[in-house]
Amino acid sequence: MGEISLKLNGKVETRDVADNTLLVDFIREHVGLTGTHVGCDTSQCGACVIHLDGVSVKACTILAKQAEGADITTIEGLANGDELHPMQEAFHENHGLQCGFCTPGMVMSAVEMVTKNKDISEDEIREGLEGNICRCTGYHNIVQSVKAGAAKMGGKN
Amino acid sequence: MYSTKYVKPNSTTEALEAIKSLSEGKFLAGGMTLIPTLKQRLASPDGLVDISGCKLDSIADEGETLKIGAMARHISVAESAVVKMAIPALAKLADGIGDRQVRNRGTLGGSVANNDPSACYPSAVLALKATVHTSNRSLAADDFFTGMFETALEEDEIIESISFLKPTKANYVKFPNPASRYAMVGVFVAQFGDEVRVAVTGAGEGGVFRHQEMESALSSNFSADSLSSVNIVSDGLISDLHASAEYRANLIKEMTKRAVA
Amino acid sequence: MDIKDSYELPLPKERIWAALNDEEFLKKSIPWCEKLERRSETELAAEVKLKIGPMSTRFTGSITLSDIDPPNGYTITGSGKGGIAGAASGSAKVKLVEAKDTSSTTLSYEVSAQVKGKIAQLGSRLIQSTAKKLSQNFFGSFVKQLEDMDKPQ
Amino acid sequence: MNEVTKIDGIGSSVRRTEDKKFLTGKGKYTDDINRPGQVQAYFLRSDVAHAKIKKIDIKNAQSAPGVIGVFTGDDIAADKVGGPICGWVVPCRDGSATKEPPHPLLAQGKVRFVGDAIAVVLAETAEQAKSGAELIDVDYEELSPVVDFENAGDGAQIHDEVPNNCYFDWELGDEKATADALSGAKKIVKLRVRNNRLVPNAMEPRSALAEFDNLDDSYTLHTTSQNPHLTRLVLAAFMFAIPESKLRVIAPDVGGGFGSKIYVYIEEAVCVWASKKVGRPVKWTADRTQAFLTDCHGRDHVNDVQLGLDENNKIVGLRVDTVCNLGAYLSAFSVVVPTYLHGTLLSGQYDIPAIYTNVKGMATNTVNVDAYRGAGRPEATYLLERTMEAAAREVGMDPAEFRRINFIPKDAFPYQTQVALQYDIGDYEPHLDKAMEMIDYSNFETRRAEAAKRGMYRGIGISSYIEACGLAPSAVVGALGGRVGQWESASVRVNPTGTISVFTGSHSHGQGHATTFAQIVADKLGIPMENVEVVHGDTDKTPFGMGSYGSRSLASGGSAISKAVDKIINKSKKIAAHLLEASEDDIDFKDGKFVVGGTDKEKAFGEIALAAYVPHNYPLETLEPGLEENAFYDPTNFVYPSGTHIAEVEVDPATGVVQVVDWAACDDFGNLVNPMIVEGQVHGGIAQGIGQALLEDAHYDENGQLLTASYMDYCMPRADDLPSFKVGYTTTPSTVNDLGVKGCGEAGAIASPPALINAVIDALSPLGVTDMSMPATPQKVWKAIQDSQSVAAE
Repeated sequence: MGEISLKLNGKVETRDVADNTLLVDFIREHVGLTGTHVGCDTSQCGACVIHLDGVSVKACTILAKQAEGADITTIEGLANGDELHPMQEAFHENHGLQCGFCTPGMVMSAVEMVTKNKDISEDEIREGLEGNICRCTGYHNIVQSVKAGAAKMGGKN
Repeated sequence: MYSTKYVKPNSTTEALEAIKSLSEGKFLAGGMTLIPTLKQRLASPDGLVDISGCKLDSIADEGETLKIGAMARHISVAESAVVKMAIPALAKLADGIGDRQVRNRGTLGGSVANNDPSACYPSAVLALKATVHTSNRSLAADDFFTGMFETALEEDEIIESISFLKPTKANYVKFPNPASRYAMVGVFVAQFGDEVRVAVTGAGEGGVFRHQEMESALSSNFSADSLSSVNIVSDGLISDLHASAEYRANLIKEMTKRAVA
Repeated sequence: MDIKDSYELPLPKERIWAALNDEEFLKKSIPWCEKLERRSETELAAEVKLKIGPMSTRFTGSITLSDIDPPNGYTITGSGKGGIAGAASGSAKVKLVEAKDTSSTTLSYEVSAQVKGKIAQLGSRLIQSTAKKLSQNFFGSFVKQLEDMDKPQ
Repeated sequence: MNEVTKIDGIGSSVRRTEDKKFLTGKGKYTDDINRPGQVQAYFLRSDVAHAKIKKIDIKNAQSAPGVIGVFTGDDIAADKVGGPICGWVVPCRDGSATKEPPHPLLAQGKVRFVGDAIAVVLAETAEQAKSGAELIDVDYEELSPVVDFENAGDGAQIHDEVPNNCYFDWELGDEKATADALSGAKKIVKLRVRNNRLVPNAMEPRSALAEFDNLDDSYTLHTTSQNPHLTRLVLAAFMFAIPESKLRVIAPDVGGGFGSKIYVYIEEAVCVWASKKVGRPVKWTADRTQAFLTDCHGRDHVNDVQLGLDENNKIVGLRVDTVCNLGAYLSAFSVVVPTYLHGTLLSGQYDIPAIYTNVKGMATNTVNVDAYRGAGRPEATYLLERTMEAAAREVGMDPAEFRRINFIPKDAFPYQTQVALQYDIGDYEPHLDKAMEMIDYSNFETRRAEAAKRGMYRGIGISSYIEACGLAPSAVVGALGGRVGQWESASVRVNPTGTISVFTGSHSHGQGHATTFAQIVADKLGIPMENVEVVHGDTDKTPFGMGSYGSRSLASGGSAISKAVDKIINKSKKIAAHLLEASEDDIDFKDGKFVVGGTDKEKAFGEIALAAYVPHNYPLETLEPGLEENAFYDPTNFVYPSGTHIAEVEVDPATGVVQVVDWAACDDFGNLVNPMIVEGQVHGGIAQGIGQALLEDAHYDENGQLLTASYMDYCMPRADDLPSFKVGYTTTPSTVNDLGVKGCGEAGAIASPPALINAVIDALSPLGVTDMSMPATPQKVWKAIQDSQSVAAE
């Protein structure tokens, strides 16, 4: 056990956790933000993708202790109050989600991908989503959503 | 995950002390293999020594060699201007490991120390005549990998950095396992003047290996055509659900052809 | 699964047969064997800590000898439970064939392995390679011990 | 994306009202819910496929840290709790009934597959429960495992009640007429195809949270279900023998189902039972490995097909002999999937004068097999469309033309097939033509030649499918062995200010019901969509309903809503007539207003609603106040979506990699309520079909160990495996329901596998390859090329 402290969606969260606590459990169980999901146990589905110090990571494959002092954004921290992030907006406009379970991870991956490469191509989007599995959409509309999100975020493609 | 103790030292010296104080401690680098294993309860170390605070993530062009710190994340290697200039094939390899989240966390040292038979990096280490610098010695790549998941590393030894010899020409081509996206076959070809080294990962039962026949064929004529007459034997190649040894043998030749094309 | 190999040893058949039935010999040959105790003529209790990459699991079980045909060979079977990891068993048919001039003996083996539970569910890509590696380790160190003993002290 | 044709109403691609909560992380899935004092459950599962249990020692587990209780099958038996039931059975050829062995909640005496639950451990934390389970010692006497279902009859008997491991041996059609037709045929095309075993893999793993309230002896269960009312019915009536009123089942946001969340699983029942036993809420969530081991799998058929043709290449008869794997226990709909949802579809889009089929359902030591997206219809379509393609090749006809001459003509509807179904309406040539146009079929050979220059083999493949969905007339279902009705319910409540609450028996787990259903109501009442709220998934709030599966929500659930709205309109007219002092017959309802015909006297819908709840000026002597109506809609027939999908692929002969380079889907779903949502359903279905055809395969080894139990070895389709899809429509509105709608949820998964495999075979046909099994993995394709070359060399 030991105390950890990190910034989660702009707010400092300090908790006593066991050393073997996964970051995703810290977020879901200790802080109670359940938008970050767990869909597999081999670090492949991407339902738990969050941003840690600005880069996308799978929260199921990091110990909470490893994130001591980090600045974390989860799906709950993406919108600006009632105003959706352009990528969230794009997923809504383009029907980029169905059951919604993979959606938080998809959106978080997409945001990072586009932040790094605003003029992203369809092939690059498909490759960039390698770590996120969706069973509902066949990815067609997710790819359209990311494209549209990139345009909203200033991309030219 | 079984309960365990987490420590994060600030130097390799402290890390080595920490590991000695544990009966069955494990170094934690990027954790991309170790943490999934722990989650499945397939190991129960009494402590994890996180070496991410040990300042082992530098990337430096040292003239003949390119030196990369063990804790350099795949993404850093993939995006490094220094790496792209010195050994672009190495940046390409790093850019194709796992998915973007794995690349954002996984490290060179972690991958090389684990020596998973399907990992990408060991092929680069072997083909690029790398030297593995550990906390107490330097090892030539040819002496470092000793078998599937096995290396010359001792339990209380840390990889600090790896120096890759800059080749005249190099390329890495991988055929991913369709499910796991690990290398089902990955071939790293490096040319150093008249010498060519071909390292194959994903395919050998004993882990990464050099392919002498292809090396000599390419040394005399660095072209895809020169490989046509090389017979790739399937003995000693991995056979699993996804690919038989024979199919892997075919992929080894095909990926090598693509690497030199 | 098709794992087989053979070794030619410059030793008489009886000598090797004796070693095949010597628990100290076996203990040193079984990779990562932590405990081996004889329970009967044909059964030994065993504890092995198997390490494959990051995985490290203790298997407790037994070694049994069957199809015993002195001094020509037997089947040696190791099976153990690894708790949450599942269970594993491996069986090697061992044959000893002496050369006509009795100057050497060929030890050949054929292994079949089976895994259950989590290690089968998560590690299928490694089953074949691991079984082969463990077989090679076992027979390799068995043979090496024999060779070492035979060297002049 | 289709153009917006009409604001908010039927036919408009309205953006989904449910999106925002999912996009901001506010969705509430079962595992997101916690209760004070809850304990965590962990199930100890068998790691052997077939064994007698000699002894279970739970002593050490009981005293482990944090452990609250450890229970086994004996504890369940002592409380006389029943197990899951089979919801539909069929008669056997010899007149006997389907063999229905018991399925205990926790193993009693025997385990029958890897993953069979032996004990449950309840502890303060999930990790403690797991640690407790590690301390349970089970002593097995291992029995020979039965894995190969084709030869399961020769294996060790799995259940005392199931001789030869055969649950049923069923037939449909006229065997003699078919034999006669085949013996008189000019040509008989024979094919043996295998439908590979799949794991549904909804991204949300199953989860349950059960609580017991000892004040009124009642339970509440949150669970990942596609049909909470059926779950309640089965749990209350068949397992616990309690009144339904004592059990509330809530299926909150559910992260995908695809069939796998239709059934009541043992885990949720055990959680309910244990919540009373320990007096605390009990929660369980599967990890992905458990999902692989214990969620019902799909498909797993082998079909032997004989198709007879006359001298004009017209089909004269079809015989199909099928063996299917149903796994260790009979799951709820496992029997109907390979029989009435499969055999009845064998006529496809074709006029076939004689059909006979026989299906044997086998027990094996693998997890249960049941409905997975399409459920029986993909298997029927696959065998038929593979055979059609093979037949076209054998007689040297273009596969499209061969289909065309065998289509049921447009003027032949309603068309009575030889396998029980009567298609109400259809028109098959337009979707074939349109799909061919969409993919530029006529110029395909140019593209093939261009690819050949690059060293690639390019191929094209067609699949013209039909499905029967919108489950469906209760009388028919009952006559065929179904044990439940197949109607759907709706309750429409007009609130005093004119806003609407719709309570549906359907359940949405990604399909967008909240939007589509609101569109229907808004359209019919002429009110804005935001005034309509859709409530589903809670047995305390919604009327008894059958849930969502079999592409039935819109055709059945939507129709029930439509009927309830009609009742609202009728009653409103009466109120309006009173308020406007006119005769009810003179009232017209248009654009949300009740108007006296030929006058400018009118009342808005909101005014009527207010009058109904504030009945100061109201015909109380003839009309009840309030404005709320129920409807139960039982369709008179299935609905029959059909369509043509065409796949184009390129095969790299050096590696065997198949790349899907183009896809055209043209479907006839009747009228579309929300084209955007429909298109999303088509995309998802195609992706699952491509997954089946190229990537996915659940593999048990000869000992019954599941070797593909994680995403490391079970290949899920990812974004870079798939192309973008071209989607188009033709429209013949269903005659069965007022909305003229069919179903679209399963079509993509039904249509796509044969299109893809036909394309792969077409690509490799220059090499002499004539067969390819699913999934067409790189290794398999490469091997087929190697084998064809060695044959050519001989």
